[in-house]
Amino acid sequence: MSAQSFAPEELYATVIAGLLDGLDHVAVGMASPIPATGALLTQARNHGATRVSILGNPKGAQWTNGGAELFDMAGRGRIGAFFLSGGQIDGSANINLVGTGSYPQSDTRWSGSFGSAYLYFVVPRVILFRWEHSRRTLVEQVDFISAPGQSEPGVYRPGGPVALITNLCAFDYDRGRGRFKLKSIHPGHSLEEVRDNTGFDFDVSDAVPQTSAPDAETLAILRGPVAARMRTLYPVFADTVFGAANAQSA
Amino acid sequence: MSAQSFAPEELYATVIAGLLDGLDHVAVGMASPIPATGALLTQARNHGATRVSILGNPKGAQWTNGGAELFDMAGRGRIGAFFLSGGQIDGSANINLVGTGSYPQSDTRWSGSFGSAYLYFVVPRVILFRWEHSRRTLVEQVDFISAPGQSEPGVYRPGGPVALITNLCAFDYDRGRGRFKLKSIHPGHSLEEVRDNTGFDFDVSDAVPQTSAPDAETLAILRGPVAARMRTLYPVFADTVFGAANAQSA
Amino acid sequence: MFAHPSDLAAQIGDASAIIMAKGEAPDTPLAIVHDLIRLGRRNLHIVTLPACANPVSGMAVDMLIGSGCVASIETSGVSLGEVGSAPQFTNAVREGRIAITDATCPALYAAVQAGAKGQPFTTLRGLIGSDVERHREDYRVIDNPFEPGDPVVAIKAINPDVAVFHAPAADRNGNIWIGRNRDLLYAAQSANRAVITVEEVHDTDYFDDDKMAAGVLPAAYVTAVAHVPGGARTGIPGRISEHVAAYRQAARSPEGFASWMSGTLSQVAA
Amino acid sequence: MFAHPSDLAAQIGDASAIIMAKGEAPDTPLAIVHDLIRLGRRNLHIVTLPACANPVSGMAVDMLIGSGCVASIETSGVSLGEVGSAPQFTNAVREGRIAITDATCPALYAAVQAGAKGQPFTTLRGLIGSDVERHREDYRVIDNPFEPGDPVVAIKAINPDVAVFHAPAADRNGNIWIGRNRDLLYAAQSANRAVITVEEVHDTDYFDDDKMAAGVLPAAYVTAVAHVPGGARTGIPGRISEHVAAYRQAARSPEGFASWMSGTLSQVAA
Repeated sequence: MSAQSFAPEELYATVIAGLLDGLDHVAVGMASPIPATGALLTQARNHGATRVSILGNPKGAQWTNGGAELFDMAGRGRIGAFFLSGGQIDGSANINLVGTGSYPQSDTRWSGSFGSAYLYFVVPRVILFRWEHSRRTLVEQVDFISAPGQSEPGVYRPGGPVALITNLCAFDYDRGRGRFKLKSIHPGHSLEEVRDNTGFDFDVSDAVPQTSAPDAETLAILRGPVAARMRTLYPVFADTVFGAANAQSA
Repeated sequence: MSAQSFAPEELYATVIAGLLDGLDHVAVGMASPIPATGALLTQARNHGATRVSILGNPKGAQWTNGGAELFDMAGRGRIGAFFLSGGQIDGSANINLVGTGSYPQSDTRWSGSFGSAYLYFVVPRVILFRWEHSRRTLVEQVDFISAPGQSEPGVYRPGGPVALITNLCAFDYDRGRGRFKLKSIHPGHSLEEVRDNTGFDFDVSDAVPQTSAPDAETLAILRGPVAARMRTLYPVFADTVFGAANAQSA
Repeated sequence: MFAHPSDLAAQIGDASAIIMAKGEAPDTPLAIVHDLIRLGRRNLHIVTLPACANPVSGMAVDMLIGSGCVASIETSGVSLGEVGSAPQFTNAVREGRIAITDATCPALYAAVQAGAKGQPFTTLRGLIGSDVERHREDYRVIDNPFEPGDPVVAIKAINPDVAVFHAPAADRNGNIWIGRNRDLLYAAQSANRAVITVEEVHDTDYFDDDKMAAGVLPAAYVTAVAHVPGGARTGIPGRISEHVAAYRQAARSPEGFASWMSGTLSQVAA
Repeated sequence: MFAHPSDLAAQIGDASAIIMAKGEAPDTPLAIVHDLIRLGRRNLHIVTLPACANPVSGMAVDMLIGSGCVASIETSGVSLGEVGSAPQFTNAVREGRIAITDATCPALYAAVQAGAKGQPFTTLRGLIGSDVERHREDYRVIDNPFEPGDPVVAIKAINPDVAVFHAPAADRNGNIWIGRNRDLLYAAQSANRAVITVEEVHDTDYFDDDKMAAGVLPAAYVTAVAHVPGGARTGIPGRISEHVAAYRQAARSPEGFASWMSGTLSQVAA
């Protein structure tokens, strides 16, 4: 493991990239710079073999049939991975992008479900990313199901969640058991911290490894070609992360 | 009535134009020069108030969503009139564009139903045009219903046939009775000739008028601006009809 | 077809169902929105295709809601994009002052595209088991007639009264150049009418140039179009994100919102 | 993605379901059709979007049928356009040598566009009471779940194996410029693969030019593309209508067809 310093964004992007190996096409939603960084890292590693489409930027996605084209491609199995998040995420991988409390007059109202109620069903590898790991965000049961983590038998569902990444750890999602399993804990954090801050029950194996830090080669790619591309897509993010990368230690 | 000479195409186009008064948008299918002439006559008379879209020619229809756009517009009530024909047409205004005898191994096989099975239902004024008036074309019952003239109660049907024009006469179609009624007989033809050559039963009033010949003003428009436009859309037809127009007498 | 800019909003009466695009391109009809507020329109129904979650598009919807113009909204999401949540939208939903119909983007696209074709309804995968589906009267889980035991969601077509947007340019015949922003085409086709502002007017016919023709919304769909340069950012003098952030700060309170709107509307009218 | 012209037909195996455009623009993949015949492909299923009733598109289908490559066809119409009926198609249908699925244009569009979205089925007005509807297993009259007593036709989505067509141009990255011939986009989206010849190749990226981008089929849909100038009229030396009329005269008899094809294929290979 490298002792080189890195930013947390670089760690999360590296974890994400590890989940995208071998995919033909990865799409990234709007305002998702860390997933975008991860997807571009995968693409840089395999010399462009993975097509990456990044929404919300005219240069990010080469589509010509309007905003529906993301969903049309996904519906035809043409998108191998996508990223979702949630104001609440529960232990069954249900996600809530609408609000807390009752419905429709929520206590807290968020912006809305966007494409989640479809993409979660049809994209084979959906990666949940939620920076804030707390009992407020990772709950026992969501108040509103924007998109369910599991479906009844007979419901068409080639897609679904494969992982959840937070600022504390990475979970795998076991579709057979319908539960998260702790995969690795990020450097500097502990199992107790994860347990204390998680509102849902999850599986833990005997020895949970530490999340692998990005090695020197990975950091070179991130800070070279990936940072260059990110500066055209997310300039503020790129300046913050790749400028400040040497200031923080693992 | 004018004693001026005119081509039969000019007569039929004039009859057609009389059925298009006041419409916002008339569409004409492929390979339909006489309906196109009639639609352009209407447009010339009302100084462009009627939009005319002519299929099969890049300059004929200003649409940008592929071949579906004709049908999409029609489905939204955006096309006031369209023209259909048939290898067979029967007394209930059913049309057959597929073939005679059994199905699918027909005795005679035609090219196919094209858009008829939809446009006949949704375009308010569908005008049937069939040059050849004979017991071979105007039959008691079609062998294959590409599109039915009438629909059961409860079936969505804002559109349907309003008229049938042949080389002998013009019929109105009465949707309430589900029958054709002879409207006028073209100059030079008789009721007996119409009866002898029609395979279906139709209504006849006591005094059937002669079809009004195009007057001098109409002929001037046809041979002026309409002919000019037709020369860009159907050059062979335009040369034949408008060049030969003075050679034939009513 | 060509109209004076101030006559556009008059085409959109009380209780109209309006479809608006998502605002990723500068297609938000901000000038028309200001006029609708100025005219005191009430009981509008807003359909967003599929969301208004960019700073300007979200602000436009937020302004209409805060000004009391909106009775109901169907949307996959409303926010001010990277600037944050839309305060008037959020408060109005929480307090039940507007009726919200939560959607998901592909279902909105499918419904609008079905509406554009005059189809009664279409179907979609996904959705089953979500609360988005559960709360909708116009989504229905039915059996796939071609595959027994395969539940699919039937989605009722959407046909709004009027599509309202800003586009890059019009030609002299009222054809609108939209480039690859095809959402504007689908919005106009699904709606009964289209009321449009354009950045530029060109003295040409786009259909004379195959390259331009590929990106055109044909004039046949256009009810009224006016030349309004900057119509997608009326009243935004400088950087959009800074302006919208200032709006957001003001719009958190009723007083702040009222004061902001009175400033914006008087400034624009000046 | 870029392939040698002679390698394109190899991408299309026996029993493939092929979707072809109507041929109103010069988009008929005549060069590939010749190669499929030369390779002796069998049991192809042809889907025409929505018809092949122009001289060249109709002739291409007629040649495939006459050469024994085709087991079945779904179409709204096959003819040689103003030249007349398609003799090998007509004879093969009458004699039951190919299975025909008669369609109507808007249902084919609806099915292909539903296929492009990954929808299981969609609906359409019209059709009820026609023999077109009555003979289809993949059309079904169902009750509109949103309006009791309103029968509508459910139309199963179409997803062919491969879209095959000729287009005006490709850029260096394999993006295909189709202009406003959007049928080519829907064909490629509905199909699992797309095999394309282009008239020109441009050393540019169409997405760098907003005007060009509006008329592009993105490279993401393209399986193989080859630069074949004249690929939509291979073997047609002079005026299309005269050539197709001569073909029609020859193709009325089996011997005449065989002789014509042997001449055409040897001439093309030379």
